[in-house]
Amino acid sequence: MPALPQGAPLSWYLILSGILFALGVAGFLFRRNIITVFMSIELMLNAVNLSFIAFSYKLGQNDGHIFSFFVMVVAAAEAAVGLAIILTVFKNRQTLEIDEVSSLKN
Amino acid sequence: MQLWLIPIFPFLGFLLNGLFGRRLSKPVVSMIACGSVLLSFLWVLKTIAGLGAPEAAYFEHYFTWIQSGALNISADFAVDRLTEVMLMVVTGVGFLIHVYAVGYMAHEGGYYRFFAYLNLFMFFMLILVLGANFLLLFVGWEGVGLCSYLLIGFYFLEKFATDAGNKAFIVNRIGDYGFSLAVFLIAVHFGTLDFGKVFSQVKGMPVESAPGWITAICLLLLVGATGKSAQIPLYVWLPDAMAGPTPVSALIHAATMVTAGVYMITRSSQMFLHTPFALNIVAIIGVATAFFAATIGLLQNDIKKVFAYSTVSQLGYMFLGLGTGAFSAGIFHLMTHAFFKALLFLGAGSVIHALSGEQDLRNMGGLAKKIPITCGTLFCAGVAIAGVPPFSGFHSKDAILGAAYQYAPWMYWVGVITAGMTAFYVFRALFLCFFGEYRGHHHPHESPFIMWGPLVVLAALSLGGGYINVPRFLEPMFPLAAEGGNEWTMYVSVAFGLGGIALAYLFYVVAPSIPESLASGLHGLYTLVYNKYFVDELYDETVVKPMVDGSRTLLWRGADVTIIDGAVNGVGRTARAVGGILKLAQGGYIRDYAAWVVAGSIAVIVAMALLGGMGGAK
Amino acid sequence: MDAILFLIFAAFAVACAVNLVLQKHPISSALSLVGVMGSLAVLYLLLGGEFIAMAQLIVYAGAIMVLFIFVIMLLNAGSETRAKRHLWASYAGIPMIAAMIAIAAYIVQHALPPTEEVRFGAFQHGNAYDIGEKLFKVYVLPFEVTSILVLVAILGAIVLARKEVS
Amino acid sequence: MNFLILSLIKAAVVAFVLMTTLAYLQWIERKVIAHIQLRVGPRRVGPHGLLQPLADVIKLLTKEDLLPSHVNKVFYFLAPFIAVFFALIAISVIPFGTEINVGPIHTAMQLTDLNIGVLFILGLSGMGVYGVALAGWASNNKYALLGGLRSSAQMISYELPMAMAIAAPLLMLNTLSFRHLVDAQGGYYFGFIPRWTIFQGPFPQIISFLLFGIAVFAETNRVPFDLPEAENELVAGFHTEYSSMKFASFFMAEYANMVTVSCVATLLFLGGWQPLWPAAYGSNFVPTAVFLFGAVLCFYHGFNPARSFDRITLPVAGVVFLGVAGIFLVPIVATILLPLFWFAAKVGFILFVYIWVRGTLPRFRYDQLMRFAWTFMFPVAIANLFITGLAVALS
Repeated sequence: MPALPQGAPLSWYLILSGILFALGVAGFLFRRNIITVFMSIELMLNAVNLSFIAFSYKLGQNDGHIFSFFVMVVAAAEAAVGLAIILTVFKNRQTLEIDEVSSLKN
Repeated sequence: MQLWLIPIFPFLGFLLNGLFGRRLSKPVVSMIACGSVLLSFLWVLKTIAGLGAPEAAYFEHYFTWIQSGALNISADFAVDRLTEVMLMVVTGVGFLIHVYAVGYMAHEGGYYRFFAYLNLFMFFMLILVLGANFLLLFVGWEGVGLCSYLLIGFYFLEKFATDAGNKAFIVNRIGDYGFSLAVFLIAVHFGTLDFGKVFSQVKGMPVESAPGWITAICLLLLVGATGKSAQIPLYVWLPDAMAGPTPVSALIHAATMVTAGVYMITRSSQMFLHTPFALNIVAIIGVATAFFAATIGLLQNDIKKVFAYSTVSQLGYMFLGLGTGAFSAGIFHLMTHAFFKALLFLGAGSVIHALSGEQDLRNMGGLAKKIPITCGTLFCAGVAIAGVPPFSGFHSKDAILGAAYQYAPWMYWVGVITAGMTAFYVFRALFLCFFGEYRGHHHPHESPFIMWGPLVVLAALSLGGGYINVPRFLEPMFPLAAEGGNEWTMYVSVAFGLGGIALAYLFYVVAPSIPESLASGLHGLYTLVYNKYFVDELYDETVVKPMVDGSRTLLWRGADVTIIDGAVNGVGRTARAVGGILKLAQGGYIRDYAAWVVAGSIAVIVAMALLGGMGGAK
Repeated sequence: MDAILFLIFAAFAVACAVNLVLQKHPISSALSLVGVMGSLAVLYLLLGGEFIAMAQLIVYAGAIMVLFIFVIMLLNAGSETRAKRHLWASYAGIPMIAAMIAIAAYIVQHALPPTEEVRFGAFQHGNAYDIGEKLFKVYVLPFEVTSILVLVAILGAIVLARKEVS
Repeated sequence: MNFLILSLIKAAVVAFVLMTTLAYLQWIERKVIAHIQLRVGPRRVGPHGLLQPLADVIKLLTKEDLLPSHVNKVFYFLAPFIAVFFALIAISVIPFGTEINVGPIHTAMQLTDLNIGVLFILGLSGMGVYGVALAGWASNNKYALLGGLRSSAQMISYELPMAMAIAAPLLMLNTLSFRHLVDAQGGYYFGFIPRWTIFQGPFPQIISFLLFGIAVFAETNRVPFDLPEAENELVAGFHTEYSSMKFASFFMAEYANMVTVSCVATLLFLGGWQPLWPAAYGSNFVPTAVFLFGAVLCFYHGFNPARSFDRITLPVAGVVFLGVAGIFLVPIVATILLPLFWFAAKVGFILFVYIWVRGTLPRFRYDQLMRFAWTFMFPVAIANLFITGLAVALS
């Protein structure tokens, strides 16, 4: 086994972010509870933020931090609206099953 | 130094009056409007006191506005000597006119709307003056255009007002189009829009081998300037602009906005100095406009029209000054003109106010005794504009004419004749208005103090303003031309001025019969000039009608109906057809859609990887 | 040292994320998401983004996730039932995700070979001062726009969630 | 290694002191409330009930730890830990005094000086919600659930004004490290008005101090904002189902939060360990004077005692006080102890106000609470922040 490097290579961070993103996608695909699906989206956003930060470390400038900051703000807004929508859906259909909410069909 | 405070005060005034004005009482509205302008005037004073007479431009950076590739435009303000002069004129005269307007508009509807627009105008004008790059200048430029449109059409119930507004707006569009092209060219060739950077680059170039595109830029800038400053061929909107309330005519269409073109050309003097050709064009346009407009002004019967054409002609003088390389003289005349022309308009407004709306000179006369203060102040303005020494107009006009003589004697002579005509028509108007018998049927009454107060201040300024030696003040930026020691040019121009006054006195006070006989004698010429050389009709025939017809037949029936509508409908049909097929893929299950998205994104990633998106970070 | 820290928290993050996907009950998922966010905050610190790490804690973990948990508790959402129908997503999902991770990993490895190591403190522009400089000098316009967006979002949320007054 | 050992020692000291403080804070609270309500309070265990906290601890440890059958086990166990964890970890960035030299070692009276300490505290206070919310949810009991809901809603709502109230002084002192915050508040106007944030120009932060005070009352679920545990509506709120040590840990978390926010308030607004007036006017002798007074008091009551054992206990206490008073006169030790004294004094004052308010004010109704947060505190906080920013920008 090779000696552990002093600091983790940058690529590890990016791969980690990729894995997290993929897991978020998985959550979106396999979970049927709207709230969980929504949380998977948040997970994806987090993964993207991680890659932003990692890249801004590589480029040595903090624009990436600004971007992820904006992502956070937008995520907050999105959470507010999304949860409000979920509340309304629940009020009208008494269910959080995402498959039940399929009246778009045809 | 907090330069941003200067424009922000009027803007706050605009917001307050514009949003809540309807609920506020008139005193509060006028308090807000005048107070905001006064505040920015005081802040200007503080700024200038702090800066003194800066050798280099004092610069303030606020934030990056546009950043695309190499082009980086930021919101910066800068103050140098030129800006200081402009700031003083704009805020100072602007404040006086605001105060005057409180009295003038007292009985008008839409009181708060008027003052909101006026404050907005001040805001944009200050942006225009303070902006440290061409884009900010352009923002102010368009903003003042907008306000001018709004204020010309202030009485939007009358058709002529709205028409005049549209005319001003459309004619200005032509000029602004040229200006924007110039800005694009500058951005392309210099890679920046900051005055400092651009002009330092230009300075680097040798004058004789300056590339052609500099000339192009200058000519396009000139197009913009002719539009905004009402020069040939785009002057036609200004006389109609008199449809707006008189304070507007004074503030926007005499003192400040119309001089924006002069300011802009002066600002980019570095560039113009590199193209003698463009400079020559400026001079020619200037002198031509001055003469041409003056001739029209001779025969107008609407007091405001007279002063409007006089404004055009005086702006022509300024352009003549710029064109002959005497930029400081041009700015000097800009300032003095701001004083006496604002005074003329406000005085005219006071007369109209006194006659409750009468504007026709033929229905005036003998008002000297009825409204003495207005009369006195107006005559101060008259002697100032006629170039009678030692009043303000004399100094600035003399500076310009002196430069003109060194540049090209014929321009000087035309200018001198124009000066004579100027004196003539101004005093014609004054004599018709104040001397002889009262021909109207209203009951004239002197205006309230709040109106004649500003008049008196302006009168003092237009009498003594000539001793503010602007050219000396601006010398570090625009070195004075060598003092060509020929005093006779001065004497000649003065002689012409006095001659014009005397002639007017002879025609309209001593022997009023002469004008009629002359008119009947030179009937053709008279009608030609009286109808402003039929320029409007000419433009209608050559430009407007073809455009309207063309767009109606070709664009509407031809292009719009067949091509565009056809395309739209076709797209719609196709979309429905395709959608019919795609509908089958719509299960209505969000997770399915998500899966599709994932598949697509994977495909995209792979494609990018194969197309060599890899290893980019090496 | 840095590498060990990274490994610990990366492992924790991945574990939490997996848990998020596997848990049947939303509140468990929510808490595991909080775990992910916390460990990500630590990773941000390692990358020198101290301000953003704290923002992550305050905004994400402290506000957004609390909102989630609040809603879950409010709706008293139970755990999921067995799926009635199986969409093709459930079958195609696994391979697609595997492919995604594989491609991402491959490209990253190819693009940046693991030569340079991330050292704590090597990146110095992550403190509040520098972020503020950037945010209010360069990105001031986006910042304002975002604030407007948030305002709109608040209004929308209120309109959506308020009781129907009839 | 040296660093590691040092940190361990410091951590041990801080933990010990904190725990004792928490235990005795509760004793003090009971005493003060009792006197406000004209009672005597605990006095059976030890002189003046001084050993009461110990007894309580033993009681809580030895009680049976009930585990209701219907709870969600994992979260039921997790919740108290989360609560205590985030409550205790916050203390690690709080500085108690200046840098000191103990023999060769030069160190700060602080576990660690983050340059974003304030943000750290904010983040933790945000995380504190989870303990309560989870406890409420996991107990699977409608009272507990309501309590949890209330507390999470209330904490989210009051975090905003709190954050803004914190932001205002930061604008003026323009740092995020507590140590620099305190340093920035050193010095005096006209030689005697301390330059604390609540007095400091350009815009004294009294408003934000009050806002912060109110907000933290809600953040720590204290009266008058203690709706999550409003016993007359919700039995005991989110910790209805908890007993013995788990219950105790919630209790501990609440008091730890109180201490933390009091420290934060002191550091942000009251100038940390900066004395109330300059040493030139003899502020260094205040602690000596205070303890001397205490000693005199003890001796007086000792020589004409109210109860039999006072004859022994009080003089002993008096001697102790005398000793402490003496210690404050030893120059080397004094340099270390003086800042501590001032810090402790201010924190103690704020804690006393806490208890005082609890003894005085009634509880809000829930809608009142929310309306207060959103329609009063929030706008005021924004306005205050705006004015401060303007003042700072223009000065």
